[in-house]
Amino acid sequence: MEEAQSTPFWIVLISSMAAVLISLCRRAPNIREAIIFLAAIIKLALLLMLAPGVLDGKLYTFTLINLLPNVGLSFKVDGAGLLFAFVSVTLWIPVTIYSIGLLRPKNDLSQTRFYACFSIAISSAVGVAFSANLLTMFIFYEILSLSTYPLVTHNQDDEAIKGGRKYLIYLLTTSVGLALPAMIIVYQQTGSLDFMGGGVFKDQTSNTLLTVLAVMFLYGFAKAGLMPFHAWLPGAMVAPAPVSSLLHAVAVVKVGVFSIIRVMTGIFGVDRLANTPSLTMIICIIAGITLVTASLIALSQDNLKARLAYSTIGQLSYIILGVGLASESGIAGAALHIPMHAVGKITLFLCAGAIYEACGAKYISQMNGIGRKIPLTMTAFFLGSLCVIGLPPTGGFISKWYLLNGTLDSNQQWAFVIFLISSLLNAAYFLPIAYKAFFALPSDEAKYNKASEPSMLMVIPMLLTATGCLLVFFFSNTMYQFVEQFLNVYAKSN
Amino acid sequence: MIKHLPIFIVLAPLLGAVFAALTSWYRPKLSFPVVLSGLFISFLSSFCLIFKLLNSESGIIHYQLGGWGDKGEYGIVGIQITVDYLNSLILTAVTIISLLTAIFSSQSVNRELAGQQRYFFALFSLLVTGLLGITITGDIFNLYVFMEIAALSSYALIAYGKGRSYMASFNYLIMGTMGACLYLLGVGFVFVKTGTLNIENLSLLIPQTLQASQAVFVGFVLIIVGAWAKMAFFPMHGWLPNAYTYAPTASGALLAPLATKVSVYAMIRIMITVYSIDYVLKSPNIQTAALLLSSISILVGSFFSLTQTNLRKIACYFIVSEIGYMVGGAWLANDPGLKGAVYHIIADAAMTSALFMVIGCILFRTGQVELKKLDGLFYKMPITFIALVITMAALIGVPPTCGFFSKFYLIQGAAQAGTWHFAGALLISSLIKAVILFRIIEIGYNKVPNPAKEGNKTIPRDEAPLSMLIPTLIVTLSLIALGIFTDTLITDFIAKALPEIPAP
Amino acid sequence: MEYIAYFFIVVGLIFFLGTSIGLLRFPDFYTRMHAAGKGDTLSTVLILVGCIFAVGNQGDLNWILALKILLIINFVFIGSPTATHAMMDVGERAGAKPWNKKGENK
Amino acid sequence: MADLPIWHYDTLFLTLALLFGITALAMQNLMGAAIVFGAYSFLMCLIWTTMGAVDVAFTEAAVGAGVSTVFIFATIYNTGVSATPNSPRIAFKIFAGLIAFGTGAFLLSALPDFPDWGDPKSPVNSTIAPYYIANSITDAHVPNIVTTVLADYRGFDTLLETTVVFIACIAIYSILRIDNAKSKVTEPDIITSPPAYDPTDSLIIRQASRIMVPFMQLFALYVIAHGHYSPGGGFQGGVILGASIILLSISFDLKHVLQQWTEKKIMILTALGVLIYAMVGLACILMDGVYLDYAALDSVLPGDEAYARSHGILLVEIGVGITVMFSMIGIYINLASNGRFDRGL
Amino acid sequence: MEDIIPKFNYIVVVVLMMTGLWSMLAQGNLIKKCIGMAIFQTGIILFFISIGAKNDALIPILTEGANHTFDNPNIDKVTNPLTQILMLTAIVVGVATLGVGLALAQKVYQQHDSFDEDEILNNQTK
Repeated sequence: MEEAQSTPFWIVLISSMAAVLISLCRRAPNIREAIIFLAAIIKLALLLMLAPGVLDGKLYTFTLINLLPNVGLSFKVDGAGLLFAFVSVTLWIPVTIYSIGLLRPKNDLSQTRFYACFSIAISSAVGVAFSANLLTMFIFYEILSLSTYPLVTHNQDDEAIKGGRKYLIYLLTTSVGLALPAMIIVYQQTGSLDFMGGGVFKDQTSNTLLTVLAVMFLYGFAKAGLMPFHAWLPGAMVAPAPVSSLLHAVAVVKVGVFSIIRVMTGIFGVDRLANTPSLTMIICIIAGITLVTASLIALSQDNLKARLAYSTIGQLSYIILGVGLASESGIAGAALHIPMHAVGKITLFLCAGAIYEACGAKYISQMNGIGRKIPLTMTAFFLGSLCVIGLPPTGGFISKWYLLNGTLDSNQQWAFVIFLISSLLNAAYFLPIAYKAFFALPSDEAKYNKASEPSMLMVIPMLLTATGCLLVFFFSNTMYQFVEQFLNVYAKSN
Repeated sequence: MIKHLPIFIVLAPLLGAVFAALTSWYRPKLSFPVVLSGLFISFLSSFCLIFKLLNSESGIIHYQLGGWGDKGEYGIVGIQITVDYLNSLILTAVTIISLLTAIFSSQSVNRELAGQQRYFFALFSLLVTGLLGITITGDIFNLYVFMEIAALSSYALIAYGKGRSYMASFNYLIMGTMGACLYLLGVGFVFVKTGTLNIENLSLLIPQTLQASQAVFVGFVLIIVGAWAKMAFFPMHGWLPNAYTYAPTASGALLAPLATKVSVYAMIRIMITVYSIDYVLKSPNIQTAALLLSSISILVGSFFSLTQTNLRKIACYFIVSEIGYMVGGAWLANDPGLKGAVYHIIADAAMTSALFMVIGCILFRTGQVELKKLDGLFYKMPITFIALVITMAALIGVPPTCGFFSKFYLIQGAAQAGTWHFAGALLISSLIKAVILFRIIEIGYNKVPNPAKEGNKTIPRDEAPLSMLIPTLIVTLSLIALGIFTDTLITDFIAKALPEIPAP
Repeated sequence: MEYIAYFFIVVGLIFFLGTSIGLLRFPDFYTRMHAAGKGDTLSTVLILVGCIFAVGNQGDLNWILALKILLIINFVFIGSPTATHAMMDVGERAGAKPWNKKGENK
Repeated sequence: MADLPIWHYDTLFLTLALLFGITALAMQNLMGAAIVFGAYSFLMCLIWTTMGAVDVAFTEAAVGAGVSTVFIFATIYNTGVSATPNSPRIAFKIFAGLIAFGTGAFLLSALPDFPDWGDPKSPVNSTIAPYYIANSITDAHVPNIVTTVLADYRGFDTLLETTVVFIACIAIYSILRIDNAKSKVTEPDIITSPPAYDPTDSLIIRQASRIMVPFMQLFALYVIAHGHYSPGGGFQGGVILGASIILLSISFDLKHVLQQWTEKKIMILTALGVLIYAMVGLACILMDGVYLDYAALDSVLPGDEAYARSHGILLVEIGVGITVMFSMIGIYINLASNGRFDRGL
Repeated sequence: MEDIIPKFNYIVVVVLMMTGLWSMLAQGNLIKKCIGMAIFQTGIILFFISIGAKNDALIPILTEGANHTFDNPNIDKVTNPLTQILMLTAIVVGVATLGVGLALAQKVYQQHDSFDEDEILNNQTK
């Protein structure tokens, strides 16, 4: 049942207001960061307030204003959205600590801009999570793209500018060139953009049109990094570590896949997907190809961040493939994989940043034996990689379990095979790093002998997220309840 | 007094101009406030009219000049000015923007035309008179006269720019006169068959009885082509970029947003009121031609804007492409298309106004708007730069700015009519604008080393004076406000203004 | 009375003919201007005089119109020769040479 | 054909006019082109007279054949006379020709749809126009229907028309005068041709124009005042008044005229005319009529409502006259002296 | 022939206007452009006047005449006044435009010492 409540709106708004405050007190760093934590905590509290209601099946809706006839700037909170919002807000806290530790020393006055954009990005991510129709989602999607640009080009050197250019051009071009027309066609066909179970299309809508639209959406939300529109992600790795960790492990990319989940379930409708093999086929093929290729490329990367980026691309297409399976457990797996992978990947990125800070090592080949110098970091890294590969006792295992179930439910064994292969590839490109770090002999002793753990402000967040990887394994059941509610709304509509 | 509001809209700026012309010989300082008050009265009247309109059940307000109203079988013998949902919006937009522009331009005029600004504001106000007249009149010949008033004053306003502006203005004069003559000739062709000039009488006559008449059709084409020449539509767009680039800041800021849009309004008025939508639909050849031309002009405008290095030139070519949006939307002749076109008239007026005001601010401080020389603009004039970015975002069509929604409707219309080349042109042009936005951001924000970092040289802040900055900000924020209140605009005004169009 | 009118008008027209022929046939600037100036003025005046009688109806003149026409005659009489003089003057300043027997004005 | 009595000379005039027009455009000497153009306008006004449009003919004679030719002369006097193009641009001309030809063909395609020439029952002549003809007397006691329609039925157009003249004047002022005001060029200045002709030493012309000018002005006043009963009105009268001053400034010289008509005076009076017109309209509103409804002025003007209209028309005609006169003078002086107000044609 | 003669003036009008249009487009000389503009306008004026004309009608000034009295004139015998008003306005607008055009032309001549469009363009691009 639905219940009108303005809380979602406030949740979205809070961090934007925080952004305003932040940019006001640029001269007083302590107050500034205090504001961030305050905002994050208030956000979390509000989310927790919503949680019980959502668990017993409530849908909190709120419409701010009508933008087009019967399409408004409106919010709707359901399980998956809440889960996603929850993850991104929770992870905001450690990342903030981390970035304080990273940025404070180099007293860079443009930190204010950094934090402000950061909070705006968070609000728009939450906005996407809560949006009740395609238009609202699109608006927040665009705001996210624009607000992250200054973060990507934070260093303002040539490399950063190039990366930023790539970033914006990829994201804007696809969203304006593909997602917008697709959205308009949907509106013109059905006269509605709301996400609802069973989709908005009438039965007589031709399958070819649906397929075309599906492809337009898949590539239109390029944040999901489906090949060939993935190149922005490695390019955006020039950003400072916290940015790449939060935005390119959690907020931005997850927004991309989340939007795709929304569209597939809310606009096309699970039944329609399941009954239209051509649709599921095209989705699965696109996702599958990306999956394998990305993993293979990742294997060949020596730059740690680049390898992480490509593994991200691969993991994202797990989620899309899960949706493409159009079976309950598949979608459940997809929805679960968002938080699981988020936790794992953020750990890895934080570690990568820490490694670089500690001993200036960018390339994996330089990391032989650094595990002895910075054991905490590398342990965190190890846990994170376990989570991403999907080995118990880490969260990744759970989500992959559901995904594999999904393949069997919608008996597409080839997908099963693909999942296994790519998991093996994951293992193949992550485990060696940890192994070399701990057991291989240092390539040049002299370089790292005085390397030591980075500042506590950077280590603690890593450990937090690393333990998070374990926690999500044990609390996976609660998470599944959220997802189940989502499934009740969308997948079990008939 | 309330019943005289319609005439005051036109009369106030006219009298303001005349008084300004008189005072400029005794107290030159006085002429600006005089004009300003005239514009303000006109703004108030148009604003009040909107509410009067919303209360009136007929949805249309007549004012018969000289009291010569309907005389039975003769029809309306006098000149009548009418206000309805369609033009009340445009009127308010024109009055607000001209008022803001007047406030905006006082400083820059004193700077650029020092000692030569006699009659500048008189002509300024006369131009506004002409534009308002075109919008409000209910008589197609009267429309021609207003057109000429607007045209003559704009030639002079452009020629204030000295240098190359003279030749630009001359070309504009030739092209504008050609357009006006074609329009007048078209009026003649319609007049031959109908014998009346009043828009309402015509709208009763033409769609019913004169569907088949060749003369009326020729008249239609002539009027439309004349309007196109006035609004710098694709084959006849040559005059616009130079004219608006070499004009003084103030003239550019007034002409660019209003002049072309008002001609678009005139075209739409002729299309949907004098003739009717089914008349348009019954002449498919010219419809296809118009759509093709608008796609071409969108593309041409966008691509030429890519090749330019001067921000004002770029803005001018934007205007050319935006004209394509509106004409195309109107000629789609379906519900979303027309809604989009009318909405875009207002949206684009605001956008162009904001753009030229920002450019004006930059010119005022830096003295040039060459793209290359704008580096570090963000640190020099942050507010202006942010305004510029918002405006560009609106032009690209980033939600929730108004540009997004007009594009939304236009593309929807294109999809409904199945004219994909138009939709494609829209998307391509907005992508090109995005590219230009990146250029501006990179030059203005990233090109110089961040002065916030230690060791880099700091750039002193140097914003334009408040009298320029405040209008700029008002218009810029209105872009977002318009976007948020799209639904109100569409359902309460535009939907009522447009005729019932049978969905295919 | 119509006949008087016709008489004047016809005579005027004859002079006009002469003027035009002269304008075409005379050798040089001055003679042509001479033809134009004299003939033109005279013939116009004659035709106007004819008009005085033409506009009168049934025997008696329409005095108001007659007066107006007389005024017109007066102005033509002043204006036309002056204009001719002005042109001659300019021509002289512009250095147009008079024609002489040997035809060396070209 | 029998029932088309007047068209016989018209066809002649029309053909002539066509020839003159084309000649004017073909001539390589701008001075000649201007003269031929003047002749062309004069033919036009003959044609209109034969078509019964006396007021238009009158205006055309004053404006087309008179003032605008003088304007062109003034321009040429300040610039150059030769129009020989230094590049033939044949291709472009052919292209333009094709455009023009296509447009013409398109226009002619509507020909069969037109009413016959001079058909009194055509829509134009039978829809609104009869009202004016039938009610001009009863509404305003003005026999000259043109005047009534001009200043009363469609008075708003005329207000704007006056405004257009006013705009033209101040536009030209701000184009030419404004930035030439400082740069006073002492002679000899850029005058290239015709050979500088200084009429001040020609006694005959001076005297002749001395005699003419007062009569012209008298006549102009008559035209304005008598516009209700005979062809003419504020506009024609204004142009003639202007022309008389222009004649003075040609036959004497600009300085002589500027002594009495200073720049300031001219420009202010130009605006004043429009002001009078607009204010008459406002007065109607203040006396609770609608704008330009002269009947509302009944209480202040003598006679009944119809006469009030008639007098209102006279008032606005005076306004028009003033504006037009001084605009013409202003425009002429600016064009002739290239905005320097020192010496000119 | 019989159906050309009653419409002869329309044909002349069209030819006139097209001549004017052509020279506005094609002539290189600014003054010629202006003259062409004026001719275009006269063409339109002629068009309006001739649609308002009537066979053997009197001028639109009412007099106690043979075929109509002062108060109820014979409408078919009085030329259409409306078109004449419109054209009065058109003439005025025409001369105003011509004046402005000439003024601009003078300015252009001052800068480039020529009326020829191509030459001016060359100067500007230089």
